[in-house]
Amino acid sequence: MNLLRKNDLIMLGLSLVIFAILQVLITTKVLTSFWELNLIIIGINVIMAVSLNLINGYTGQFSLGHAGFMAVGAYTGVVMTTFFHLPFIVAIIAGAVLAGLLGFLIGLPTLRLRGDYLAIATLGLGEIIRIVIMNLDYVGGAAGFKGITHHTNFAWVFLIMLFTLFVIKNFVNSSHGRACIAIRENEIAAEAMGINTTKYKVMAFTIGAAFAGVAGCLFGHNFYIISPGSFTFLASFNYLIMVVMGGLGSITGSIAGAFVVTFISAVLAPWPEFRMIIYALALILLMFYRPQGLFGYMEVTSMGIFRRIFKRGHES
Amino acid sequence: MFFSKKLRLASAVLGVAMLSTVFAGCGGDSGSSDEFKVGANIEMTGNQANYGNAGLEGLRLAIKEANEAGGINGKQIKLVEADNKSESAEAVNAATKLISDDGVKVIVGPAVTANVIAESQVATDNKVPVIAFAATNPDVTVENGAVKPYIFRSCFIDPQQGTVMAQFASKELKAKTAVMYIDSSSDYSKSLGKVFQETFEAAGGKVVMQESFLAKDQDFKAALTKIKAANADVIFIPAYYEEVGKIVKQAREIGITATMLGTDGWDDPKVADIAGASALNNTYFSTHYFAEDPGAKSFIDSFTKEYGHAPNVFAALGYDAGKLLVDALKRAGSDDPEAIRKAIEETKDLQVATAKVTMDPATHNPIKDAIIIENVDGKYVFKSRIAPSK
Amino acid sequence: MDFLHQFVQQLINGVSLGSIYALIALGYTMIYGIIKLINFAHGDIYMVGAYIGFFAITRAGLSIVPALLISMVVTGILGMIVERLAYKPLRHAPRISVLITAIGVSFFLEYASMYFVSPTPRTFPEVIPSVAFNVGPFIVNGQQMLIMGITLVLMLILTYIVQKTKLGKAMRAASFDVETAQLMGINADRVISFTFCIGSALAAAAGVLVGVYYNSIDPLMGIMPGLKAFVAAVLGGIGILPGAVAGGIILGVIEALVSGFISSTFRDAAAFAILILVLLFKPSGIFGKNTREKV
Amino acid sequence: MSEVLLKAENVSIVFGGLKAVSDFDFYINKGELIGLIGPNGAGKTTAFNLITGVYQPTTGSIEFAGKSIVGKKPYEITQRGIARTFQNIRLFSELTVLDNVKIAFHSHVKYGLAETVFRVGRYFSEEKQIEEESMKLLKIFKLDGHAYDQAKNLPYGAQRRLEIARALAAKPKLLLLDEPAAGMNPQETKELMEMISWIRKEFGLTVLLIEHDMSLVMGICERIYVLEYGMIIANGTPKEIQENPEVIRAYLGGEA
Amino acid sequence: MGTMLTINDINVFYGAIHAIKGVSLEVNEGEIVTLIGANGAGKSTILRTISGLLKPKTGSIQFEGQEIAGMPAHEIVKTGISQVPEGRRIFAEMSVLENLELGAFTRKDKDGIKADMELVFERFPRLKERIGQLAGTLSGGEQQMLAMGRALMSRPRLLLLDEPSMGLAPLLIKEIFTIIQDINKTGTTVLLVEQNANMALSIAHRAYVLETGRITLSGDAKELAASDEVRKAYLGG
Repeated sequence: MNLLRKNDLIMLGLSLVIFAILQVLITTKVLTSFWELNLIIIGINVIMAVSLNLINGYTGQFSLGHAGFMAVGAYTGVVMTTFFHLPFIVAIIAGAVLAGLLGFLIGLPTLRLRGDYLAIATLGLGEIIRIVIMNLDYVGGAAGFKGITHHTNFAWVFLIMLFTLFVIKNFVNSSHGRACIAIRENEIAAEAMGINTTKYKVMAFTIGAAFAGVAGCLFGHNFYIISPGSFTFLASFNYLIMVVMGGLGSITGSIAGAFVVTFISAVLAPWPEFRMIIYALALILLMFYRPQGLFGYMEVTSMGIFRRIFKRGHES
Repeated sequence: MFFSKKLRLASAVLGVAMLSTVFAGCGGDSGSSDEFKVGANIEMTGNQANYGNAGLEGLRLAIKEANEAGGINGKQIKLVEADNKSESAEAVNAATKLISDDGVKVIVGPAVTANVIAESQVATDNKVPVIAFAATNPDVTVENGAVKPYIFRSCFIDPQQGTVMAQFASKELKAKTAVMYIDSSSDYSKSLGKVFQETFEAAGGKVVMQESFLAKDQDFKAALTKIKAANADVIFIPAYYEEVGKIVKQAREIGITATMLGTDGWDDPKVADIAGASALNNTYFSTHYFAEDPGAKSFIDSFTKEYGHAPNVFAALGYDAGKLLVDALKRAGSDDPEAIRKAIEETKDLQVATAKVTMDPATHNPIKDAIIIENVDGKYVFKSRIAPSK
Repeated sequence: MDFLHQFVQQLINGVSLGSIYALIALGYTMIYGIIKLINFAHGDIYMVGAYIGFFAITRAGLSIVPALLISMVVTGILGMIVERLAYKPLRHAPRISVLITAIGVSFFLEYASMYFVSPTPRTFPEVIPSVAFNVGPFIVNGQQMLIMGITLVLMLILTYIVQKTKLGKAMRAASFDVETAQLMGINADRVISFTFCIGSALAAAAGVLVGVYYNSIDPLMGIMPGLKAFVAAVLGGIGILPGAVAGGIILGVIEALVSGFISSTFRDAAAFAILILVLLFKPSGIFGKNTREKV
Repeated sequence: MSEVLLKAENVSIVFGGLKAVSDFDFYINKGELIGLIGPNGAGKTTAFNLITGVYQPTTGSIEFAGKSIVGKKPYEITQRGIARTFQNIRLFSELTVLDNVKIAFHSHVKYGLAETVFRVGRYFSEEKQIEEESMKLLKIFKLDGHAYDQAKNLPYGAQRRLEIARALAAKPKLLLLDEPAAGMNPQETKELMEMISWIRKEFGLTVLLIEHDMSLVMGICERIYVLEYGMIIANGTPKEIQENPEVIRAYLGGEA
Repeated sequence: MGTMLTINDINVFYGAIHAIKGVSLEVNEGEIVTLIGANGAGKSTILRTISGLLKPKTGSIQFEGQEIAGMPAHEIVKTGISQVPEGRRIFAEMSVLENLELGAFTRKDKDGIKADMELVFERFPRLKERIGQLAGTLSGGEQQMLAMGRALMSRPRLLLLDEPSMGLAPLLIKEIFTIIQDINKTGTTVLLVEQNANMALSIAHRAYVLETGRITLSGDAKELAASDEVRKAYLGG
C-alpha cells in the first residue's frame, strides 16, 4: 500500500515540475499572456470536467446543469470580493459551499429520477439558476456583474486544479468512490451490496457542484465582468463534451478532454465561420470511432508507459 | 496490454498538441515595421454577430480607403480581426490574443457595451488604446468618476439619447404618460430606460408601467397585451432592431395604436421589413446620423459599392471608428500606443460619416449631435437635430 | 381591460404559441418513442424547415401552402438523411454517445446554415395579411388563426397516418416493442426512417409557421424552441403523441400567463419549474404510465 | 432445537390486482441450506425481492434474526446480514473482478470522508485489509487469476462465481442465491455444489437458493420449498419432494 | 411428407454465454414437434434463432431448402415462418383488430386477409367479441389467443409457439392445446416449446428434450411420455 503513496508523490512532484516550467515561461513572457489566459481557461475547464465526471462518469447520473453550479460559485465569489472585500480564498470557499449546498438541495429530490428524465430536469434546474441570477439586480441582472477585481492567475488556477484532482482522485479510489461507481454500473446490485444509493448519488452531486462552484469563482475573477449568458445549457453541453471526449470515468480523460476542447477552440479562432462546423464534425466522428472517449476508463497511472518509466508493475 | 496501439496514437497526438501550444506561444512578435497593426475585437459569431459584423464591414471599408489613399506616411494599415463569440469572457480572450500574440497597438471594438467593459481592463493593463464604436453606455469610458485613459468611443452616449427622447416625448408629442418596454439583458436598454424615466418625469410626465423582455425573444404578445391595458400616450422601447421589428409588428397586431419611441438600435432597414411599413407609422427614434447629411452620402455610396447592400447604423459607426483611428494614426505618426492614445484624445472637428466630431478629453466621448427620425410609410423623415445638452 | 379579459387574451396568445411547441414536440416524442433518443438536433431541423420555406416563398415565388408542403417534404428527407448518416451507425452504441452525436448534429446544422445563409436574420415576407379579428372584446389575428388551423389540420393528418395507415401501425408497434414488431415482418430500420421523416416534416411546418408569424428567422432560432418542445414532450409523457400536443399547449399557455401576469423574464424559469415538478410527482409525465425495472 | 434466522408469515404482494405471492409462510433455521423451486413465473424471485426489501409486502411479516425487516430498504437489509445474487447476473461489469468484490465490503468500512480525501487515518490500513480479504475470497472461488480482468470478460460460469464471492464480501449471515447454476455446464454445476457446501461450513452461513438445475437442488439442499402460482405447495426433504405428486403435477403438467 | 425445417449444428451466444451448443433438429411438414426442457435450457433461444431475432455464430438453418440463418427477422416472416413469442408480447396499447392486422403486415391480398381474419375469429370467438378493445385489457388466456391469432394472420406454413401455457390456469391450457392441434390439422406445421412436458408430449408427434443448451433426448412423443427419462431431466434423481 505504500505504493499508493509513492505514486501520489510522483504525480505530485511531476505536476509541480510542470507548474514550475509553465510559471517560468509565463513570468519570462516566453508564453504570451494570450497563452497564459488559455492555460487558465484550460485549468478552469479541467476542474469543471473532472467535477462533472464525478457525477456523470463515476456515479452515472446524467447531469446537464453543471454550468448552473458554476454560475452560483462565480456570483457568490465576486459578491464576496467586490461587495464585502473579502480575500480571494474566502470567496472561493464561499463559492464552493454555496454551490455545494445548492447541489445538495437540488440533488435530494431530483436524483430519484433516472436517465433522460434526470438529464432534462438538471438541464432545467441549471437554466432556472441562470434565470434567477438574471433577475437579481443586486448582481447586475442580465447585463452582468461589472467591476470585478482580477484575482485569478495561473498559479491560483493550477494549484486549485491540482487540489481538485487530488480530492476527486482520492474520493473515487476509496470505498465511497467505489460505492458511486457501483451505482453507475448497476444500481440494483449496488443497493444489494449494502450501498445507500441515494446518499452516494447526492454526495457525488454535492461534491461535483461544489467544485463547479470553485471553478466558477476562478472564472469570475478572471474576466472583470460576468454575465448569466456564460452559464447557459450550451455551456453545460460543452463540459459534458469534454468529459465524454476524454472518457466517462477517467480523470486523465477529463483533463485531456478539457485540454483538447479548449485547444481546438483557440486554434480554430481565426476561422470563426468554420470553427463550429469542424468542431461538430469532430464530435460526431469521435462518437463513431471512439465512443468511449480518448481514454475510456483508463488512467495515466495504470498505463504501461507510465509504469515502464517508473519501473512499476501491478502488485499481484 | 493496457496501453493499446490506438491509445498510444491518441496520446501522441495529444502530446504534439501540447507542444505546439508552447511553441505557438513563442510566435508572438511585435510585427514588422512597414505596417501599422490594428486589432478588431468583434462579435463575429453568437447572439450579437449581426451588430459586430456590420460594424466590421464599416471598419474594413475605412481602413481600405485609407490604404488606397497611400496609408499612413507610406505604411499600410493591417487589420487583425478576432472573434469574441458575443461573450464577455471571450472578448477578454480575443483582446489578449490581439495584444500579446498579434502585437496590435490599438483595438477597435467590440460592438456591445458589456464586451468593451470586459476588454477595457486588459487594454488598460497593456496600455493599448481602444476605440469602441457602438457602446453607448457611459460606464464604458468612465469608472468611479474618472476617465479610463485608454478607452475611447466614437459614438454618443445613452444619457444623451435618453434625454433627447424624453424631452421629445413631453415637449413635441405632449405625452403625459409613458410605458417603457426594456430589454433586461442589455445594459444599453436598461440605462436608456433609467435616463428616459428621470427626464420624462422631471418634465411632468409619468412612467406608468415598465415591462421587460430578453434579447432573442420571439413572442412579445403576452407583455404587449398587458401594455395595451395601461393605455399610455407613448411607449418607449430602447432596444435593438431585431426585437424592435417584432415588437412593433405584434403591438400593432393586438391593437396598440400609441406612439412608439426608440433609440439608435432601431436604425436598420430590417425594422421596416419585419414590422411592415404601415405598422411603423407613428414611431420615432433617435440616431447618429441621417442619410442625407454631408459626409453620410459619400459613405453610403462607397459602402453600397463595396458590399452590394446599404449600410445600417452599426456599419456607419464602424466606419466612423475607422476614420477616427486613421486620423489619429496620421497625427501620431508612429505606432507607439502612447502616441496613438494622445492623438485620439486630441481629435478635433473630424468629419466622419455621421457627423463632425471632437473628442472630449474629460470623458473620452465625442461631442456629437443626435438626430430624431420619424418613420413615415417605410421611409425615414428627418424630425430634428439636437446638440448635447451640456 | 379587466383581469378576466386579459386572462382570456393571454390564453389565446398561449395556445397559438403552444401549437408551435406541439408541432415540434410531436417529432421529438415520436423519435424518442422509437429509438429512445433525445434528438437535440430536432430544433435545428425546424430551423432548416423555416429557411426552406423562406426560400420557396422568396426565390421561387410560391404561396404559403405550396411553400409549406415543399419545406415539409425536403426537411422530411433531410431528417431521414440525418438519421441514416448520424444515428443509424450508432444503433447499438451507449445512449450517451448517441446523445453527444445529436448535440454534434445540432451544432453542425446550426453553423453550416450560418455559413450558407449568413447569421443575419431573414425577414419572412408577409404571405398572410396581418388582419386582426375582433371576437367580442378579444383580438385574434389572421396568423394566429393560420397557425392554429394548420396545426390542427396537421395533427388530424398525423392522427390518421398513425392510427389508420399500415406504416402508422407499424410505427406504433415498433415503438411499443421493436422485437415483436420484427416478428410481424416490420422492417424496423424503415419504420425508424419514416418516423424521422414525419417528425422532421412536422418540425418544418412549425418552422414555416413561425416564419410567417414572427416574420423573422435566423440560424440559431431552433435552440430554445427545440428545448421547449422537448420539455413539452416530457411534460406530456414522452413517447405519447397526445401527450406532446397537450404538453406543448400547456407550456405555451403557462408562458403566456407568466409573461402576462408576472414577468416575461421568468417565463422560461416557470416552464422548467413546472417540468421539474411534474417529473418529481409523476416522472413519466402527465399522460405517461409508470414503469419499474424488473429485478 | 435450532434457532430460527428468517421467518415469513402470511406474506402477500399484489401487482396491479394480481397476487404474485400469497400467504407465503416460511422459516429458515440458522445454518440450514434451503432450496426454493417451482415452475417459471411461480413467484420465486418475487419472494427473494420481498426478503431483500426490493418489494414491500402488501400484507404479512418478515423477521430476520428476531427483528422485522418489513419497510427496510435493500441496503439496510444487506447491512443487517442478508446478501444475494441475481437471476440475471448483475455484476459491475466494466470494473475489475477485484473491484467487484471490494465494493461489497462497503458497509464494513469505517473510515470517513475526510480520511478518504486527505488519505489519513484509517484509510490505508482498512484499504489494505479490504484488498487482502478480497483476494482471499477470489482465491476461494478460483478467480484470483482474473483479479484485474474486467468482470464482463469472464466466462459465464466464472461470472456466476464472482457474484457469489461478491455477496460473501458483504459478510452476510444469510445468503440468497438466485439460480446460481443457470447457464453452467454439468461439470461447473458440480463444482459449484461443492463450493456452496464448503463456504456454508467455512463461513457459518445459512443459505437459501432458487435453482432449476435439480441435480444441484436435490444434491445439496436439506429442505426444499416448492412454489406454484405464488403459493407454497410443498415443503420437505429432496426425497419427499421428488415423490410428491403435487410437485410432479406442477412441473410436468397435470393433464396427460 | 418432406423435411420442412432443418437445423444443423448451431451455436448461439448471449454475450459471453454459450447458450446453444451444437443443436441439430428437424421438423417435417405437417408435424407437431415439441422442444421441452427445464427453465434456462435454451428452448426459447432456439426459437428466437429460427425467427431471426438472434443470429447463430455457426451452423445452418434451412427452411424449405432456403438458408435463413442470418436473415433479418422481418424477412424470415415472409418465407412462411411465424412466431408466437414467449410471454405473448401482444401490442397492449393497440386494439385486438389492429394486433391482428399487424400479423398480416407482410401481406398485400386484402381479400385473403379478410378471409383469414374470419377464420381466426371462428377459431377464437372471444376475440371477435373484443375486437375494438385494447389488447392490454384482455385476460391472460385471451392474450394468448390473440398472440396465436396474430401469428396465424401471416398465413404461416411453420408456426413457432413459445410456452403457450405459461401463467395460464389448467383449464385454459387444455383449451389452448386443443386449438394448437386444430391448427396443425388444418395444415400448419408446428414447433412447440413448452415447459409443461406432459401437455406438450400429449399433442406432439415428436419431441426433443433440451438440457443446458444441448439436446439430450429425442424421439416419438408418446414413447418419451411413457418413459421416466423426462421426469429425470426436469426433477433430477
